[in-house]
Amino acid sequence: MRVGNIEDGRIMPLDEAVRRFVNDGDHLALEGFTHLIPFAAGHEIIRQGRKNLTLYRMTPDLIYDQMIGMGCAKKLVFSWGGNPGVGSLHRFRDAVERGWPHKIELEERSHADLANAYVAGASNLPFAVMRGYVASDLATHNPRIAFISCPFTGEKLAAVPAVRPDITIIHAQKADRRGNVLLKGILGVQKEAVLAAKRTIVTVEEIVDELSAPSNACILPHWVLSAVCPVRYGAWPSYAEGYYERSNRFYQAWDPISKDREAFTSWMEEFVLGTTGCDEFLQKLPEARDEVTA
Amino acid sequence: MRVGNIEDGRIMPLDEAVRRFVNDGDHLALEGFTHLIPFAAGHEIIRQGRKNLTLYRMTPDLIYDQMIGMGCAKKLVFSWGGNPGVGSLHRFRDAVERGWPHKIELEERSHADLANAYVAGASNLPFAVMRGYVASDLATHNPRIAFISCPFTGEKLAAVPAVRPDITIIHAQKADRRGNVLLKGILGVQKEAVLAAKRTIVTVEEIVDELSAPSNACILPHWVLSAVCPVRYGAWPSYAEGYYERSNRFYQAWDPISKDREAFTSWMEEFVLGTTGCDEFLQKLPEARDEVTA
Amino acid sequence: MFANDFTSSEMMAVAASRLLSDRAVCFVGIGLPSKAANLARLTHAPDVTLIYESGPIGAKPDTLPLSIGDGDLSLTADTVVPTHEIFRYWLQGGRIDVGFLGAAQIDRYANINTTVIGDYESPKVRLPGAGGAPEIAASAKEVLIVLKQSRAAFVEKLDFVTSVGHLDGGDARINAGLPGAGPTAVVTDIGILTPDPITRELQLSSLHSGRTLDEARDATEWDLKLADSIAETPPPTEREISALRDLERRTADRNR
Amino acid sequence: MFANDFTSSEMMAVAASRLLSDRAVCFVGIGLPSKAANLARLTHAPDVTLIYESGPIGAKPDTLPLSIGDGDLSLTADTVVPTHEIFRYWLQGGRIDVGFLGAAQIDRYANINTTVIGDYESPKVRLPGAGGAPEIAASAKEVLIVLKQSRAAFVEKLDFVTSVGHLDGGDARINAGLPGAGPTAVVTDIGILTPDPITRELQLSSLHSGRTLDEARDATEWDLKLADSIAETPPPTEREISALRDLERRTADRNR
Repeated sequence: MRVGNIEDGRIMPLDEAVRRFVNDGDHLALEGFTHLIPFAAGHEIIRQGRKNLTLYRMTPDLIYDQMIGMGCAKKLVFSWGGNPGVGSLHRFRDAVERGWPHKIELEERSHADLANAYVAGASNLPFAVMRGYVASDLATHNPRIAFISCPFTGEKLAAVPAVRPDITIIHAQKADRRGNVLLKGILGVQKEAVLAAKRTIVTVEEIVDELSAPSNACILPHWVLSAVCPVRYGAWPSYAEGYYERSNRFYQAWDPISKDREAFTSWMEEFVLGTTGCDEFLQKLPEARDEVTA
Repeated sequence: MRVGNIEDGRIMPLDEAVRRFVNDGDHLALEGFTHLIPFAAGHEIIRQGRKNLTLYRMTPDLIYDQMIGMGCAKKLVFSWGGNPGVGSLHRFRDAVERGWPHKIELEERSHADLANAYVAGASNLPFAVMRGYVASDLATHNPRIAFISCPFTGEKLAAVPAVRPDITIIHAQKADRRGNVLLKGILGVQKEAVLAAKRTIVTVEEIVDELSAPSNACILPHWVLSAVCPVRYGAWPSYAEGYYERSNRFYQAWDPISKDREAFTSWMEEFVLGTTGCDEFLQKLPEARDEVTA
Repeated sequence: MFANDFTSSEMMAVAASRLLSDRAVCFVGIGLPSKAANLARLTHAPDVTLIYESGPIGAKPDTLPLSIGDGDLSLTADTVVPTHEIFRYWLQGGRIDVGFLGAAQIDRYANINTTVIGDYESPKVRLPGAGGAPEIAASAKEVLIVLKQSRAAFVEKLDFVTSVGHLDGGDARINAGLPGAGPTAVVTDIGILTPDPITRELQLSSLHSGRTLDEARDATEWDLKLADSIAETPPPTEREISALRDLERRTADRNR
Repeated sequence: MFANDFTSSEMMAVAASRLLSDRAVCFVGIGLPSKAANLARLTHAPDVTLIYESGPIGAKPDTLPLSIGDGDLSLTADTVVPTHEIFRYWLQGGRIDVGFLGAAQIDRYANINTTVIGDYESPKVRLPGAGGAPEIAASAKEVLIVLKQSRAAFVEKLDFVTSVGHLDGGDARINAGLPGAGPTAVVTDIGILTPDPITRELQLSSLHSGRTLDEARDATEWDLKLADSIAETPPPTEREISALRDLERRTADRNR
């Protein structure tokens, strides 16, 4: 399983990386805007039973629905929590509306806020300045939104706290043998989420000899990463541009599975807890098997 | 000379663009960090005799030395003014030290400050927040550097005013027939300088049918630009990655030319005022002719 | 030539698409706004620039994206920038002509709620939340809203103000210092509502072909005001309806 | 094996290069720092990451760049990011191990001046200015400075403090809240100066082979302190001197 630069030790299996770098109680960001969502890493965190996590994500997707439903989350910092184009995240709603499996705290912000907050985190600033939140109830329900005045013009602007996770996990297309990572397509806030964090894990579709990237491509140098883990199809049912498409079919299938507590629990037991890793998960789950072998 | 989408009218000759979009008294940024410096545009501004300009540039290069020496500048906002690897900008020094051809005001900032200030300008914010200027004499000589406190942590941080030029001019590799522009290689702060400005001119090496750019390349959509002007070798003696190299030889040759007021004036009269545009300039100047016909 | 046969959902999408002018730069919300914006691009507005918050600028998807970051958006875009840049340079930067939004609840001043039904701390229904809407509603030069009209959606008082329209009307929006002009139209399956030029209260200004004033009033919790003259929305043309149905067919084929 | 024949400039470049450890992430100033940093990369530190303020990360130029943004930097880099990102995410972000700077003037606490000689408003000599140095000096985890030693450069009092070293010594730098540890060595053509661990005043801690204490004192306007024991800087090795001369030859050929 070990590939690449052994001496450097940055390239390692995902289960080892989660064991070493994700702790109970961590502030954890799994980022990826529709594209490159690190599902395999989220599943491994569920398998290893991490608890009391403060989860950050602009768009809590199915992976956070699964983590919340499995009781990993103490708190959620987010801006839009739905199943895109399908409807609700039922486990998220069940936790918020009925406290199942337990209550979770919410820190709710807007996309612009969280995007700016990751930029501030990556820039080692304690806050970001933005135009926003004027007359919105969000500012009255979130005390961590402040307003400041421009020292030159006197204009009033919103100030929001930086996001600085203990650990950020993302998925990317590929890494070279030293662990330099290339992302392309929809980049979301992943680069900033990585640079804002104390520790980082990147799962990649493959390890290659040369990244052969255009000069202004989005590259994360190996020396800012804690671990690089080869996980083929590690974003499925999200997608990796150039590798496979989004499984819109699975996103739709998730709706009935997640609506019911028992259906959800038995699905998680069978396909996540009952498998040892991404490969086995993909082979066992019928929807995945059809798509990844295509 | 007119090429591309006539109906849209964004693609036009450089002399027309300068006539229409650069006014006496404008706040003007010519950006390009060593790479893609818009020399041809600067020369056209000199030919058309623009005066009282407030010039912005992180690294006033030979082109600002020439514009200052020709009396175009009222004020210079900058962070590093030298002939890179060679020595002084003699016309800049003569203006500052001896007021020739007239005195110019200086607003001096650091690279980090101006880079942040362009980002703030592009983001429609009146100021940027940064860690900087602690105990530096720059802050005592520039009253437009302020300090503010983080509303969450109380930390003291520098605040600097955004840069919002009336007009930004840059050079780029290519545009398509609609006027969408591609830059690659060292990008400097050009994208931000364009987005921070009220009006923008981009000179390009060539107009092509298709940009064929990688998905995360630096592209400026036509609808944020006032004019796109095809000017082959428009950055010479700076360089355009993929087209021609920097003329280090000319940067070195500039030192003796610019050291002497008369040598400078007669050079400018012969090669800039005495030519109608970039093509003729390159054909007339021996150093250029050798390189651009190679 | 008008189509003879169309549903009220189709009428809503077509009516909304017509409000988007060619060459506009449009920040597109997912769902109905994305359907209407792409229909506009495929009919009368081929030069519209569609921007999605995930990063694509100038997206020209062949099918309707299920999510805001589908691969078809990225692969057809003029360029794809990081999400933070979309919000910082393009939206906050003042470069968006039209913000195209949906909503769960709307009030008479076109303020919208996408956060909760019921109390925020113990909600009856937890909705997805703000997403990009608060800053789109604040900063786009104008805002178009599209949603089905019903008493549950067109409410007297919002449970939560997620994104602001005209606040409590009149000059309130200008006085609050919001950069953009706010909502200029709300398109529903029954008609089109536009703000009164002075009070900024929404009034019914167009009824879709075959719909009635009573239907509009019944589907509105507040006392719906009427414009001085109420137009009839022209039915979908053959071209519009076939472009819409082709788009939906391609989308269904892709998701099969 | 040591070289028999070398100039004091070569000794300075070699001595400076040795201070850069392999795998360090180094923010490189143009001129002498760039020469020393690339020499390190070509000798004992092949895995050093060189970052230039114009945008290249992991540059591996074959010749010495004349400017901070030469094409050879871009074409050999692992990636090229916008200039503002260099300053925001990489320098201010706390990811730079070593800032490698030159200077026009330096004082006993390694504060540096690159702005003016004489009065700021009517200077005797207008120097290029700050560039990236103030934030490099503030934020890099440590700072190396390289410049020729002379009474004009090693001054009692700076005409202008462009970039801070240890301010007025002791805990002044920590008390001011500067993120990095500040200058840890100043390499000249005569020797190496390092700050006293308590007072932070620069003291001569190594003399280059063949140079004398008197030369060092004569080239310093202030009363130069000496370390308890002063080492002799080992002369350049054959490998170092040939790597340096090859680099300079390639550079001269390119500029011909």
